[in-house]
Amino acid sequence: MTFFEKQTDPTTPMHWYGNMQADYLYLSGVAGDKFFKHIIKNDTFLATKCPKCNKTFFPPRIYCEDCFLEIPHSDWIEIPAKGKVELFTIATVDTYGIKLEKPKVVCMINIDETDGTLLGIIKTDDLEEEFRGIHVEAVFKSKNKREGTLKDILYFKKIE
Amino acid sequence: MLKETQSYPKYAPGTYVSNKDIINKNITYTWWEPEVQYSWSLGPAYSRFLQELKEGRIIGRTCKKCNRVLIPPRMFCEYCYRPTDDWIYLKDTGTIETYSISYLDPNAQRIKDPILIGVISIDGASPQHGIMHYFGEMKPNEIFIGMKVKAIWKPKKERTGSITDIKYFIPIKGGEKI
Amino acid sequence: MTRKVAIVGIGHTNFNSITPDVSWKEFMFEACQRAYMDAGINPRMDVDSFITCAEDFYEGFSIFDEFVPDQIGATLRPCCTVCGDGLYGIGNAYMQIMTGQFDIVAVEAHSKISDAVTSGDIILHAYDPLFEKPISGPVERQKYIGNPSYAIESPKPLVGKTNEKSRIHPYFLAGLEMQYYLTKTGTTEEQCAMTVVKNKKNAFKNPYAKYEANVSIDDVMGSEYLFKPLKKLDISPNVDGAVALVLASDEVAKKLDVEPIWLKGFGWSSESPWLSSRSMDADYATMASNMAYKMANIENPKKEIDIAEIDDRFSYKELQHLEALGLAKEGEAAKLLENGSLDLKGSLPINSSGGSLGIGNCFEATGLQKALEIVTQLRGHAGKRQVSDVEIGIAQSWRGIPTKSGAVAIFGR
Amino acid sequence: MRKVAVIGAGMTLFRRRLLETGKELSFLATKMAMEDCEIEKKDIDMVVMGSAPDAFDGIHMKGENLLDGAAATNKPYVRVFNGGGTGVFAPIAGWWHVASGVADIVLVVCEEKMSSCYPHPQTAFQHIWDPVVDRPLHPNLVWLFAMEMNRYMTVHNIKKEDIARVAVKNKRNAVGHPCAQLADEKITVDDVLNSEIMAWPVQRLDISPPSDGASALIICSEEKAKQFSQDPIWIDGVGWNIDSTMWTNRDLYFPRYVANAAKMAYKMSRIQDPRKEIDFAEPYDPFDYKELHHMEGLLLCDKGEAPILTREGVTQRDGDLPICPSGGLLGVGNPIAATMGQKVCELYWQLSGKAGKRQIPTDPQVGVGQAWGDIMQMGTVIVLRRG
Repeated sequence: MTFFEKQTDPTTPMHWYGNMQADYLYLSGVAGDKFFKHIIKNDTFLATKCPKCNKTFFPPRIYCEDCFLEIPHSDWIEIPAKGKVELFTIATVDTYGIKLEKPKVVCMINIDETDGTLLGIIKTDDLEEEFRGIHVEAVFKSKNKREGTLKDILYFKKIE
Repeated sequence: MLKETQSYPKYAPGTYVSNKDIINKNITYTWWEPEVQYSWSLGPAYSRFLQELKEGRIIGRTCKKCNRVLIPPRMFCEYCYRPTDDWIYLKDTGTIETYSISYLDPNAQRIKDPILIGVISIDGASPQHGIMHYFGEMKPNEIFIGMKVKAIWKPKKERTGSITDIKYFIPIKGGEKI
Repeated sequence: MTRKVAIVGIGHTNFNSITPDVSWKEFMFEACQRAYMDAGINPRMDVDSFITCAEDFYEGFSIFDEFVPDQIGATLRPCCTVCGDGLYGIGNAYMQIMTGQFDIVAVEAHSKISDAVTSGDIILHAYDPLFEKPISGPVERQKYIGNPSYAIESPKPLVGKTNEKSRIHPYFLAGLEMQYYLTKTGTTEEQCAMTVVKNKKNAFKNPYAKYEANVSIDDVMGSEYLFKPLKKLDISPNVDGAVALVLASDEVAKKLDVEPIWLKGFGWSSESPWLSSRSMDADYATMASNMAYKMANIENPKKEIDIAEIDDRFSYKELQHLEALGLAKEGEAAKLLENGSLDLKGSLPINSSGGSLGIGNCFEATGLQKALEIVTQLRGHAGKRQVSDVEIGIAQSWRGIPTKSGAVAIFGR
Repeated sequence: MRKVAVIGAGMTLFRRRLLETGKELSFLATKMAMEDCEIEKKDIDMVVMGSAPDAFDGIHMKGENLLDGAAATNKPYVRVFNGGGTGVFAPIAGWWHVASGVADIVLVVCEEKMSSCYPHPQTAFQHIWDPVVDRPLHPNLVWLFAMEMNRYMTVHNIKKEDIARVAVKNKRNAVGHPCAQLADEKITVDDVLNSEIMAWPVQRLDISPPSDGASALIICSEEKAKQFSQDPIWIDGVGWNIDSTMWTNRDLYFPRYVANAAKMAYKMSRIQDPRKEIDFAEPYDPFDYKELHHMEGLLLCDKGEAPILTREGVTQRDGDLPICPSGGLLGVGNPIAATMGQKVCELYWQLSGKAGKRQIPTDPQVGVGQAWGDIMQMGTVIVLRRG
């Protein structure tokens, strides 16, 4: 300790409680707005294709981050809301480190016909299963309840 | 919605979204409420400062090298870059260094009865060393820079060890003993 | 490039899981004061520029930069915040000195993560708000809904809440990445556990490492799966600690009464923030190290580097980074670990300090903790854990979940 | 030390709320800057991001989240931050990347998306205060400015009309700016004086609006400047300085930190008499009195003299010392860090004659840009020179 005095009574150190609470409203952005408006009405996804490097971006963007070109409206494509599970993990704790009531299978899904992936939760009771390589599809909320966020996808389920 | 080019160079666009667009859901958005809470350790200086406030006293710290009396107290002197030396009790009176008459509440909502707020240099501390606090028992048109003020403390039972243990500062009338 | 840059002062606080007796200010003062005393300089006169590495949400302030200058001696002096790991601070200090306008620059980084009660939620806050965050759980908080003044109240933190509203801990991403690494390289979970055993044992020899433990592979393997295949003991626990380093140009360093340790090269790089378009490998470390090797004229890192401190915030990360840095061939890091090459007495000691697994995860200070260990080793002051004949050492750090950014610094005598 | 040039600049529209995400805004500004000097992503060696509090965008470590929009994928990328000072500090960080010889071409991007913080960015400002001695009083950001303004007005005996003139000048100057949020050709001093009182002496039109926006700047070494530009503008001096955290222990009437930063920058660019040698300036003007305060801090006039110069018209675009010819923050908008667009990009546009309707008629050679940040604490100064 580099000071001339220290606290010696263990009851004297104090703490001050506070927060940085605020609410956030994230606009979807130009690409996101088009995507989320699409999934309100459809059970499919949208992706964008870079005209130069031909990479298909999912989630869609208005620019290619590698070539740094703007992606024109003509290069948007509709794709099925399906994919292959590339990786998965079984999450058992919440942000406080407390056990979740039910573990969740979080997976990284390679969306069909694109070079992109999406995080998703697989609904299953069998946690011992090998999820890698299985095909899954998105299960959406009923159309009248969709709001245009990722929450419109309830979970992913295995396609037999 | 793109802005037409007005002069060289061609400026980048942007798409304006109004509050109405959001309320009418013309635009999609994602809502998120993070959970960000803290319990800062206060260390010796602030711990003692708050404990003394609970007792109805204001305490400062001295630096022998630059001969300053510091309020709020701290364990080190930022000018000399050395530990500070001693605790010293200060008076609960002072002078208004600057002030504002606020018609805004903390959430930027408008209010009718303004909040009087300012910086008070505390008597006994070095010149212009003070704290921010409220003023009370005076009208907005009475306040001025240089006014002598004194602290009004909350009743002892209500004090919790916080800067709000001082209710506010009120003017010292002419002739009144400090 | 005619100038050279040396580390001329090091200082650090005690590392501990909680530090209730000091505020963040006193904590930083302690580390900086020690570094200045080590270099034999007066910060108010001699230091030309100050850099702090910090992120607002870890500290609990919208603008943390405000609360920095007093305790590091920077009042009315040039001072800035670099939002990055401590090694980014070293990089920027190096560049400032190389401009010729600055002679001595101080870099500070700290973790006072015990102040952040909801550190899990804070890390989650770094995920992409549109395509990543929402999958972790509900968007609403429980307590504050409908209360407009919540933002200014200071309630006691909520701990131990009900479960239906809880959000998944953000470290799930490490679970995914670990699965990728194990599958790709054929490394086993046991081999990852060996990293934990090694680092926690090394930590016994380091007086400031507080997560030392005499664990066995079975202990690690027996700890519960939090994010399968990632287990509880594979994860470095949070720790508080502050580290400060003083850098100087060669002309000035020669005048000071310390043995200069030269910063021979450094590099840093970032991959895409999109989970969907980045690699699951540690390409950022490869790119950063290539830049650093080039600057330090290192052609064969395996032969030329004597000691390394590598980011090991998750056990598999040490092995993954080792391969990314070119210190092991792809898939062979685990073999080196098994044959003892990475031990204190091995051919390339890794994380002699105990690393993040042995010291704790000190967030943005991780890089400086790594640099601190390399400098201590190169000076020959590492005591029981001193590695013999060290000439060149490398420190590497990563910015943590969910980023793909990292930096590398190479030091030499 | 290597010479450092500015060869391209870009800036998006500034508005209270923009649909684009932070990444997309960064992309748009970067794209404009790249097209300005015809360089591509592969030419860029390193990227510097400047962005103010994470609490606005609502993304922890937001620098990491923004990087793909700033052309930084697979490149060395760093974010620097010192509150409101970031707008000028990010190009300073870019300067040391190039001046040190580590990089040849550096892209500097500044982004701010304040509208994400709902319902008002004000919420984020509640957390800039000291948690122990300030936050329990539930302070509002405007209080801080009101107290500083009051102190400044009282010490120099300045009338509110003289301060209101700054708001009028800047909002009128902004008329020619394609990105401007609050340009107003017809605004008068009376409009400002009659606007709603927020926290006396601050009134509604004394304040610049919160905005979303981004700006970008491309800076490079001397050799590269010759390759990519016919008319590079040189970064001649930089300075930054921070004052003590304890703002209640300081006299707020004069920004000594800005003066220190200015002295550092002037020394580097060998300016001995700033009043004579500097042709125009872009001091930081989030509030109208701040422009005056900072003119004094930049040593462009004596203490207390700035309101007089403003009253006499010296600081108009066609005056002897044009101040904020861009329209400043008061006219164009205040997306904290992205104000690099007015404070540094504008210097480049003015010095290279690309400012269009906003062009200063007197053919300026030297311009100074300045930003201010933290809690009345941080001064960042940059000097740009032509030829």
